[in-house]
Amino acid sequence: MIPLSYYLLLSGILFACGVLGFLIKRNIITIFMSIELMLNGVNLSFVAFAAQWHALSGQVFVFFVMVVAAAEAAVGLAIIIAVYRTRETLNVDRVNLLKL
Amino acid sequence: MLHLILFLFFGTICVAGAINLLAQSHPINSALSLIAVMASLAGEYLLLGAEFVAAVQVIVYAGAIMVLFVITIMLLNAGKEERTQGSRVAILIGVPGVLIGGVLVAWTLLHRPDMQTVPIGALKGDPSDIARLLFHDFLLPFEVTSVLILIAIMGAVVLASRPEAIARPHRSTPGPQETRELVATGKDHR
Amino acid sequence: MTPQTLSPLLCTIPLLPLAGAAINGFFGRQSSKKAISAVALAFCGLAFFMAVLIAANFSSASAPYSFPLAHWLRSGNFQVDFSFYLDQLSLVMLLVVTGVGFLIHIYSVGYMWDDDGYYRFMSYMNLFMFFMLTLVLAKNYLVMFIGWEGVGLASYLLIGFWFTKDSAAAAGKKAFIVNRIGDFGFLIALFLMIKHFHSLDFTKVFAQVSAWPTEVAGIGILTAIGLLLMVGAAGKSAQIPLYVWLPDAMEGPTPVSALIHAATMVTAGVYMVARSSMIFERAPTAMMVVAIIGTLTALFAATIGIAQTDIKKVLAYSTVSQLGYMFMACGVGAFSAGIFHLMTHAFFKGLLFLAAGSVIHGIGGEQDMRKMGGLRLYMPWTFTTMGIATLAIAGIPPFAGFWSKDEILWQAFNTSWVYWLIGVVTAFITSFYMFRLMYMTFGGDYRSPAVQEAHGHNPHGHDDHGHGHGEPHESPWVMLGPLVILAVLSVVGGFVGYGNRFEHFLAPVFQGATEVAQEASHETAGRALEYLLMAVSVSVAGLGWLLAYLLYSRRPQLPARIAQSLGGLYQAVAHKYYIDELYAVLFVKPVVDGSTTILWHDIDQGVIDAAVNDSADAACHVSDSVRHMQSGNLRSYAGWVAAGGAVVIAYMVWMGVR
Amino acid sequence: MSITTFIIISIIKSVVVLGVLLTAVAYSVWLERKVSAHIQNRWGPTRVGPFGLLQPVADGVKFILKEDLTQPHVYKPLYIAAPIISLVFAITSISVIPFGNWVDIGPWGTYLQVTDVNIGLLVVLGITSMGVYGVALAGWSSNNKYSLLGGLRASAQMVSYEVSLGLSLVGVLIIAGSLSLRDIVDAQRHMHWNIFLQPVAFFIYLISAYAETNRTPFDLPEAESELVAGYHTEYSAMKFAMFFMAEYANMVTVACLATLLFFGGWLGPVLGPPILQMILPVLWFCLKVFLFMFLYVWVRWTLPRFRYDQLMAFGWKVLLPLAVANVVVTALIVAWRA
Repeated sequence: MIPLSYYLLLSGILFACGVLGFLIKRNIITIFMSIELMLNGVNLSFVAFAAQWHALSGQVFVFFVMVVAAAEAAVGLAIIIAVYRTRETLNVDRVNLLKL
Repeated sequence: MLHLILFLFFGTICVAGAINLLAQSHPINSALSLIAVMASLAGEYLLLGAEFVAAVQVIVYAGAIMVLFVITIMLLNAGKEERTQGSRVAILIGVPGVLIGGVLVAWTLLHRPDMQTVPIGALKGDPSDIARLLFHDFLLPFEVTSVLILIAIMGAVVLASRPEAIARPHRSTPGPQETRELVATGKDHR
Repeated sequence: MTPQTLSPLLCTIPLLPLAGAAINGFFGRQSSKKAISAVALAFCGLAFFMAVLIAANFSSASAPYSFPLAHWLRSGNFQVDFSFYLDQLSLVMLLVVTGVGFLIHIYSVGYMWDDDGYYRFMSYMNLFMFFMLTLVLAKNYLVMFIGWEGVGLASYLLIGFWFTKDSAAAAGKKAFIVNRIGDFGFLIALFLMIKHFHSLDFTKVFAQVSAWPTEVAGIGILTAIGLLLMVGAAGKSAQIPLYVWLPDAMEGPTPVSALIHAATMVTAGVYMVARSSMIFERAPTAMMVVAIIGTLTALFAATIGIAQTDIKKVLAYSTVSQLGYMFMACGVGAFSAGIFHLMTHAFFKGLLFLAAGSVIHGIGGEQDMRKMGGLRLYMPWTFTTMGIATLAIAGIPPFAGFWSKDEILWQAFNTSWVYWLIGVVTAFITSFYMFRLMYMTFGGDYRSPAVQEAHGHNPHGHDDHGHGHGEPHESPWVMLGPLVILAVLSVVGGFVGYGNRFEHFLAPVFQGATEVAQEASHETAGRALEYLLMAVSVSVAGLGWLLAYLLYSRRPQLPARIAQSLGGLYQAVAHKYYIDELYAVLFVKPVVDGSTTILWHDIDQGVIDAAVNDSADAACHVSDSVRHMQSGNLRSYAGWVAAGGAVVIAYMVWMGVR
Repeated sequence: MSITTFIIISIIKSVVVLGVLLTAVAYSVWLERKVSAHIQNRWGPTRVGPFGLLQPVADGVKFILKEDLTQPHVYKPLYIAAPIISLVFAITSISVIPFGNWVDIGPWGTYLQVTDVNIGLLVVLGITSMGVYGVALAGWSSNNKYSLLGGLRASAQMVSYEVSLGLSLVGVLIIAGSLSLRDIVDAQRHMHWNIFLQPVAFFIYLISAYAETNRTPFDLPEAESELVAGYHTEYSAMKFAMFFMAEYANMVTVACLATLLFFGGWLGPVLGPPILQMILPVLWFCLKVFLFMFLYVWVRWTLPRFRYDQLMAFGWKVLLPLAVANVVVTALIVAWRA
């Protein structure tokens, strides 16, 4: 018997780590991975809340999140490959042609 | 007690993996640590009773998505990331923002009086029940998501396969000569 | 044939010329000139034929036809239908418009043949016919207003027909703008009617009006309506103070001047006033204003006509003054007389213009009478027909003008001898300048420089339609035919008014009105007085002729000396009393300056544009400062997002705590 | 039973199963060598022990004693981790495989199964899918073109065929109505083996399984003729042994799975005294697994190797649609029955 808030705390930590990764990592693939990390954190909170409210829909949402994550991974990695072809770099700081 | 121990075990792996993801400079290490995070998250799910979710987490996330990542890293032969100072904003505004937000959330979570406690295997996510939910109550979202997947597949194919890839072989994804190139340039990925 | 079978013709009559206009306008460019003229003439003539058909079985006794074509406006109990209406008055107008119009169409075939815009011209003419017929056959004021505006449009198009000429374009604009002023009054009159009668239908309005008492005090709705209508009429029929556009309108081709600016359109005002006789009869003040304006215009324009040297200008001013006559008639309640004069005037003035056109055509586009002379030898037919017309307009019996003008003068005398006096003086001046025109044009011998320079091409011609030539020549028969027909009409046309037959024919239309005026007229003064006045006017006309003969046939050098002796006065007359300049100073300049300085520079540039530009600049500056956030650096964006998320979380936590 | 006994029994079971498994692995190598030798009309190992039965021991000794080369240009952490990963996952997947029915050992009774998870099938799939990393990382960290190509091929091939493998099992699951391997086996009583109910699914499974385990005709990751030895080109000694064992362990697992899912697991004629009744199911099970192992070898030395594009095209354009169709048909039939 442990308080649910622990799980939520864990998911929060994971999410924060994901955001931090997004902020401090330069490699676009790593950044992408930190997005996945955030998604996982959210999934954990989903499951935890499902346990709190005894509603399975929380776990069902996890599946949807996973599906979206898979789709996103496919498209995102394809984009990364395309970007690498044109820019020949994976460093997001070098992929900023919008800049003045 | 056992619950707390297991939770802490998996949780530690999770956090360690997450931090390692940030700490590692080589994407492949980040990827592996992320796999570790996901696997241990599956353990957390099991603790919460969502065994089906746990299994799918391992199969889909660890087994499929992360494989995609690893393959991509191998293909693009991503080396150590260079420490460019691209964005002051991210460091000066973003990081503090994240920390503040995290601290606030943690504070709220820990100071909620009505936060209930859960036993081990709190809510048993039996596959049949989940399937019933998925194919009755959430049928429409399910179908929509399938369409989303389809679109994603097409988008990925269109994006990743380019006609001029033949014209510039060293930029194209598949093909033996390309891989040779990859490995030739792949002398220094540490 | 019964009204049921005939009344449908009412809508076909206007629509036929419209069809012709459409066909010529859309397909004329490709088709041959023969086809164009065939179409134009066919549709116009068909309309005329139908008009005759209707007239054949329409007596003074027969009830008005009316044919509702379609519903138009409906709001509450107020309703306007697109319907046509024919009574004796509109029948007369119908015949005049279609008849004279048809003749002038034939004439223009010959006159405009060599012009490049031939199909355009014919299409415009047909269009004008359509609108004019709509105006004439309207059953309510709104449909009438459509025709009213339409003829304005057609006249604008035709005055500016040679739009490459600045003067023509300017004249077209002037006509349009001046007409706007009049239309403005007309519109307000319509609004007043809607307000007070809740209808624009002639019969309904007049039915209500007949119940109203006569506004003796001179102040009231009917007076207001009447005056406003008169403003409109003054604009369309070139009365003081809005007559200025008509002389300039002579920039258009001569058939246009004949059809629009002499025979038909300019008389629309008279027709409208006559149509509204019911209203005017119950607004004596409005009547008086109409009479005074008409009288003054008649005299004023006639005096200007004396000193003009451009043949068409002379005719234009005489038109103005003749219209003045008609308004005088309406003003003294002799509506039938006014309409009568309208008809005869259509005949002889149309004839005059056509003949003048024939002259201009014959000597290669020259319009200055001082360069003419002796043309009777070159173009005898034109000379005779024009002479007949001159006699008619001068009021020499038994020609048409005599009957109508005399009728008007007699009615005017019955109302007040002042009108009669001025009328007679005008008659004298009229005959003088008309015969002056005749002598300068046809008398003496040919004075054109074109002959001296041995048949050289004549460059400066107003109607430069293809060929200028030195040797004057008679016009082709396609032009002379209408001249002859109109000449015959101007001879015999007056006899329809013999013994007030014309008046009785129109009686059913004006009975509501005339009953007020008539009880004064015939009984008070006997026949003797009438004959006396008749003799006076005839003798005055004769005097005018004599004077003109003396000055311009016997002693051609005399006028110049007289002009010098008169000096300033002559100059004033020659320059049309500087009216145009006066208007330019009084109205045009203030408007132009005001709109330039205030509206344009101050308001438009200073306020509106400034607002737009300043806001644009502000946006530009703001975004220029904000733009740097859009560094294109993914991580920076992420940083902003994270910060925003932190703010949101903080807010929510705070709300939760509170 | 108390937590301690639970733990004890679990440990015992694990150790036993591990031992059995490793022995099986070792002797499947021996089996392969023998069979292939006879297929090629040779004798195969004969020297060490009778019929060369001790050959695996000799091999093990050799592997252990050999020098463990580590090329300087490899990426060490992963180079070392890769074989461990693949072996660990290969062995772990056996943990949920039931070998037999309930047995009573003195006071205690237990299932012949390390742990009975009610989503056992998914667990197996998940663990095998994790096995990809070993191969991929090995190929990448060796920093050698052959290894890289081998790793790429292996991972791509395994990921692709995993899809049709999983889909082929869905039909079985629909019929059994459970994810627990034990229930699935129980659902096949009275000779209602899924091989009869789901022949298509079985063949899809078989083919995909061969591809999953990188066995001929799908052994492109280690296509000697083109890639030397594929992802384990740079490996030697114990590391190589790990890959080797992992491969055979996977084969065993897949064979067990096939037995459980399609051939009624331990089901078979059971008779005789209680002891025999306890032994027989295990015997049946082992027999069936042995058949599958034999089939593996047989196929390996019979069929030629595919070309890579053929492999991919076959997987995506033939097997996958077939599996989906099978799922749909099965679902329709079951729904129609109900």
